[in-house]
Amino acid sequence: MIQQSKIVIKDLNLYYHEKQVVKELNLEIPQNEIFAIIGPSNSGITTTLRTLNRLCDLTFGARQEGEVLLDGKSIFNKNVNVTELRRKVGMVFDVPTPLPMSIFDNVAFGSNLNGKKSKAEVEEGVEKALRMSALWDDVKDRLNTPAARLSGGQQQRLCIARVLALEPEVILLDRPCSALDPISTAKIEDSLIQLKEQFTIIIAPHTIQQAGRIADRVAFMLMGDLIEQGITHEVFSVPKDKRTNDYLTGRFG
Amino acid sequence: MKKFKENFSERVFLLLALSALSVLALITVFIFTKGIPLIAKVGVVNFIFGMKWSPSQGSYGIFPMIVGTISVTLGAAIIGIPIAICCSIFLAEFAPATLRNIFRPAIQLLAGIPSVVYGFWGVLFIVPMIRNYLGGPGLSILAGSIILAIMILPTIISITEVTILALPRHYKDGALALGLTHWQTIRHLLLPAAKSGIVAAIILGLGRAVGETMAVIMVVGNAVALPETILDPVRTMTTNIGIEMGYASGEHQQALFATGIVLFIIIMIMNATAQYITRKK
Amino acid sequence: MSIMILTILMSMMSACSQESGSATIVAGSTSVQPYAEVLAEEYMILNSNSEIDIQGGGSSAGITAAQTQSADIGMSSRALKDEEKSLWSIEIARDGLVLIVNPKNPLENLALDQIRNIYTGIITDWSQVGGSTANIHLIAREEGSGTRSAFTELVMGEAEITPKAIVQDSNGSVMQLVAGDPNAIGFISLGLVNDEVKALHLDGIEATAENIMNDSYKLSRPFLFVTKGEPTGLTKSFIDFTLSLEGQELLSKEGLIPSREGKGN
Amino acid sequence: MRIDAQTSQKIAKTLIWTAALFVIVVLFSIIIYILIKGIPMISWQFLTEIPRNMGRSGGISSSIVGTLLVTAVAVIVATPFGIGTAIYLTEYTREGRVTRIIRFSAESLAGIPSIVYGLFGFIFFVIYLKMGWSILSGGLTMAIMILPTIIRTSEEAIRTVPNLYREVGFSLGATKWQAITKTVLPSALPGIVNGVILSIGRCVAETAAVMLTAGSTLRMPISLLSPTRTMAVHFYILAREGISMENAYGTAALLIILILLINVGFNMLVNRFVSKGR
Repeated sequence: MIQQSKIVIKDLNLYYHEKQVVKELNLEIPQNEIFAIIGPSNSGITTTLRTLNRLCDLTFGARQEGEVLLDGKSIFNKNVNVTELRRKVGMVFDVPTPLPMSIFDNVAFGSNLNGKKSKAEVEEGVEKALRMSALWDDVKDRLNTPAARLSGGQQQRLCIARVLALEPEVILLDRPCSALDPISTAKIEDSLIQLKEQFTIIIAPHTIQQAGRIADRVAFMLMGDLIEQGITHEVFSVPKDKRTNDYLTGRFG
Repeated sequence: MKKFKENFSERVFLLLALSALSVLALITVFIFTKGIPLIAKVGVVNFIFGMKWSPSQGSYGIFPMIVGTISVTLGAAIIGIPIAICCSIFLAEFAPATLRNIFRPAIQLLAGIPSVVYGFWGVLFIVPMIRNYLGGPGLSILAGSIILAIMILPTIISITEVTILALPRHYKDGALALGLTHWQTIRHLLLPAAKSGIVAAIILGLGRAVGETMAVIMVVGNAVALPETILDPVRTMTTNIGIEMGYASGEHQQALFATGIVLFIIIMIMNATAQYITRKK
Repeated sequence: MSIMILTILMSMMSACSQESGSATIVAGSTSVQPYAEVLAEEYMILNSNSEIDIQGGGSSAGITAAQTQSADIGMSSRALKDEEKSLWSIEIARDGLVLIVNPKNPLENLALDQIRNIYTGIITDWSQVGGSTANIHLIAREEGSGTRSAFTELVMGEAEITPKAIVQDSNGSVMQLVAGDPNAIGFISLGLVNDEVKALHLDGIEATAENIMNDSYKLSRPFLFVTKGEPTGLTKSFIDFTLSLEGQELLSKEGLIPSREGKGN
Repeated sequence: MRIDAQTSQKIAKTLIWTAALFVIVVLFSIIIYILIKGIPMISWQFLTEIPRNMGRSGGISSSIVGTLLVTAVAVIVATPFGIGTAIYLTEYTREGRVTRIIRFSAESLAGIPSIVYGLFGFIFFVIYLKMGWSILSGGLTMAIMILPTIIRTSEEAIRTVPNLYREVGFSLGATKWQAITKTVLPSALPGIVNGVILSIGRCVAETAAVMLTAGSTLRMPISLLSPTRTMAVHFYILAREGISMENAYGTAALLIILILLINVGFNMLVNRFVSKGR
């Protein structure tokens, strides 16, 4: 492969109660790229993302087989500290979820949980994170106002900043722009392209176009099966599988 | 260490959660040991279906009081529940913000007014009104039902309102977007979605009605005879305990605890039924 | 958190338990309670370093409390039952019992057997005893109350009060009801009668302290203080004060009839 | 016959407005009547002096102190248990036998008549634990009585916190404890406080159970083991025995004002807390 793989997924099977939602998934996700997983709803994409930082543990009846390696180490190993893992692999949800506290407290939330950082360090981290998510200029004068007063796009960038403040290695985004307008979406996409310099990004885009605009690589999943994967423009221009072609041309989805 | 802390906090919470159970057990054991001997002596059927209550002569029948409790509570439910649910819909859906900001604390205030004040107000206004316009002594099932209906309003209103407000906003937006009227949205979407909360509110409210003592003592007249109309005085099980406990001793006291047992069992059955209904949904 | 609070509560309890032991506790009949409070207030003014707590609870609770010594003195507004006779007891005053009706009711007098027939439910209309045509609204006290047992004993004899009678749990509420209902009749302590209600004569005799003391008015009952064993110390001193000239005067000012045991006679 | 949507909308709206106005009228008629009769009685002397002559004269300071202490004991004891139970039910277990038993216990407790709590408190705290008629006995009895209210309202409040909040907490590396205390509880706070206010209302208003457990002395309490007569009991005795209607109204008016202050105070507190987040 061209680059070092940040995450390697091997023979991953995911179940929800008796139902299998992901079948024999194999993926390698390179470092410092944006990797998009596309497919219609119910393809197991969200479940896959939630498995990568073991948020699935919280869902009653969810169970997995197979292996996920982060930097070559299994994330399912007993000795893995789940809390540490989730800090390393941050997640942004489809709905903006500002916590009921101020803008500053939202971004500082993760750092404050540790309690190891000094106040100055936390402040510095918050500013840095807000700058990276391109929100700083909007909110620098009202950091102590409730986060819920921000617009939807600002809220979602706040959620990204909140993850960035943890200094993660991987950022998972589950349809982060599905609730946003095109201008907010464009701003977030710009930020993501900036961010891949420092992070590995895995995104479930809410449109195929979004994957086309920002992703270096793309994987297409359908009903829990991985159909095809590769460099984005290759997959988009010459799909190898008919189903991929059908999806890309809008026959279903 | 962190793991230990997590396990430890779970244990602590379990312990706290068991407090309700242990207190219930304590109360049950206590009431039953005090009351069972008398029920055993009189006989279950004679106790529950006996028409005569005259402790000084050793007659212990509480059937008129069971009828009294049921009639007063039913009356309160008929009067109170529709008003309470209307009020909570009003608060959650119709009230202008200013009115809501006055109304909501006012409802909480209503909950804090001592039951004796309600009873007193009932004696001053409701009882004479019934006596003058409807006849009879005024102290009656009707008076008790009205006072209890007012008393259970705050409980039902605040819990129901909280439940309705807690429903996701997009429920409502979605329905309105489909061209439903505001009322249809409430009737067919919000109320069904809030059902378990409303049932809980009603149970808590009726629990308060069945359990209320002081206000009821003041307005129902406490006569130990079967009522013929809603204008007749009745005695409820709680007022039987409340009114006679002070002076009771020996067997008479046991009989009052036995009344407590019957009350307790009725409430348990009510609760079990209600929980069954909520769980089935 | 809650464990901490419990600990604090516990320590507060143990810290406090020594202090509160010093007060004399008087508990029982709610009929006697107001009078005992008047006595205690005066007593504490005279003996500034002694403390007396007056609690309600009812005659039986008071007697039980005296037996278990959770109270130093029990108050009772009824005579002791046989199984309670092991307690030491003393009559602190007598209380008259009067039948009251609304001032609008033209009736002035009832005979004892008329009252009995009204309360057994045989007479149900005021016209049957010389009043205007209207249903009688009967008001009685609750089973077990000192007032009711005195009424039953003195008026009803073997007969029973009809279960249709309205039952109230205090003198005050009986009075309020009668004051508001032109067709009501009830019985209360003589000391509490005011001009909102009309006290009926019994067999032509007015209920006054004098008529009760000379036994011409028949309806009266004892107010008792009971203790476990001979009273001593503060308890004795308070009972002595109650029976003293001063104590008895306080009680008659409140409308009670002085005790035959007291020095007021 | 079918009523069309607009008509039923109109009918329903009218009914709902009528019901609400009716409740407002009843509420204000009770409160205003008591306040008009009672406020003239409230004076500095009424607030600061202990009752004299059975409550005919003097003030009600000892009852005010007693009421506050009994309520404080009850709320301080019941709140941690209530919220703890709610957290256990919502966050630590799945629906199963344990939650069913606990919830059933709580709801049964909610249904138990206050007079029965009074009897229990009398035998258990007053006699068995030898606490005597005291603020502590009364407060603990009240604590048991308000426990189900706090459990139920806290549970409802916590349950309505979107699950996403917890997931955000976890995905930011929070432990369970941190997710609960930092994200769930703050969001549920208004509901929880609402429950506590309801409970305070019940404590202040309770008469039957307090009378049997806290006693009815008019003296100023000196410790948690002192007996006391709460304002509600004082009102009941004054009004029921017809001792002094003036002071009865004064006591009732003061009770209502006290409850008003508690409500306003708590609402302000919640608003300050919540406005940080909303």
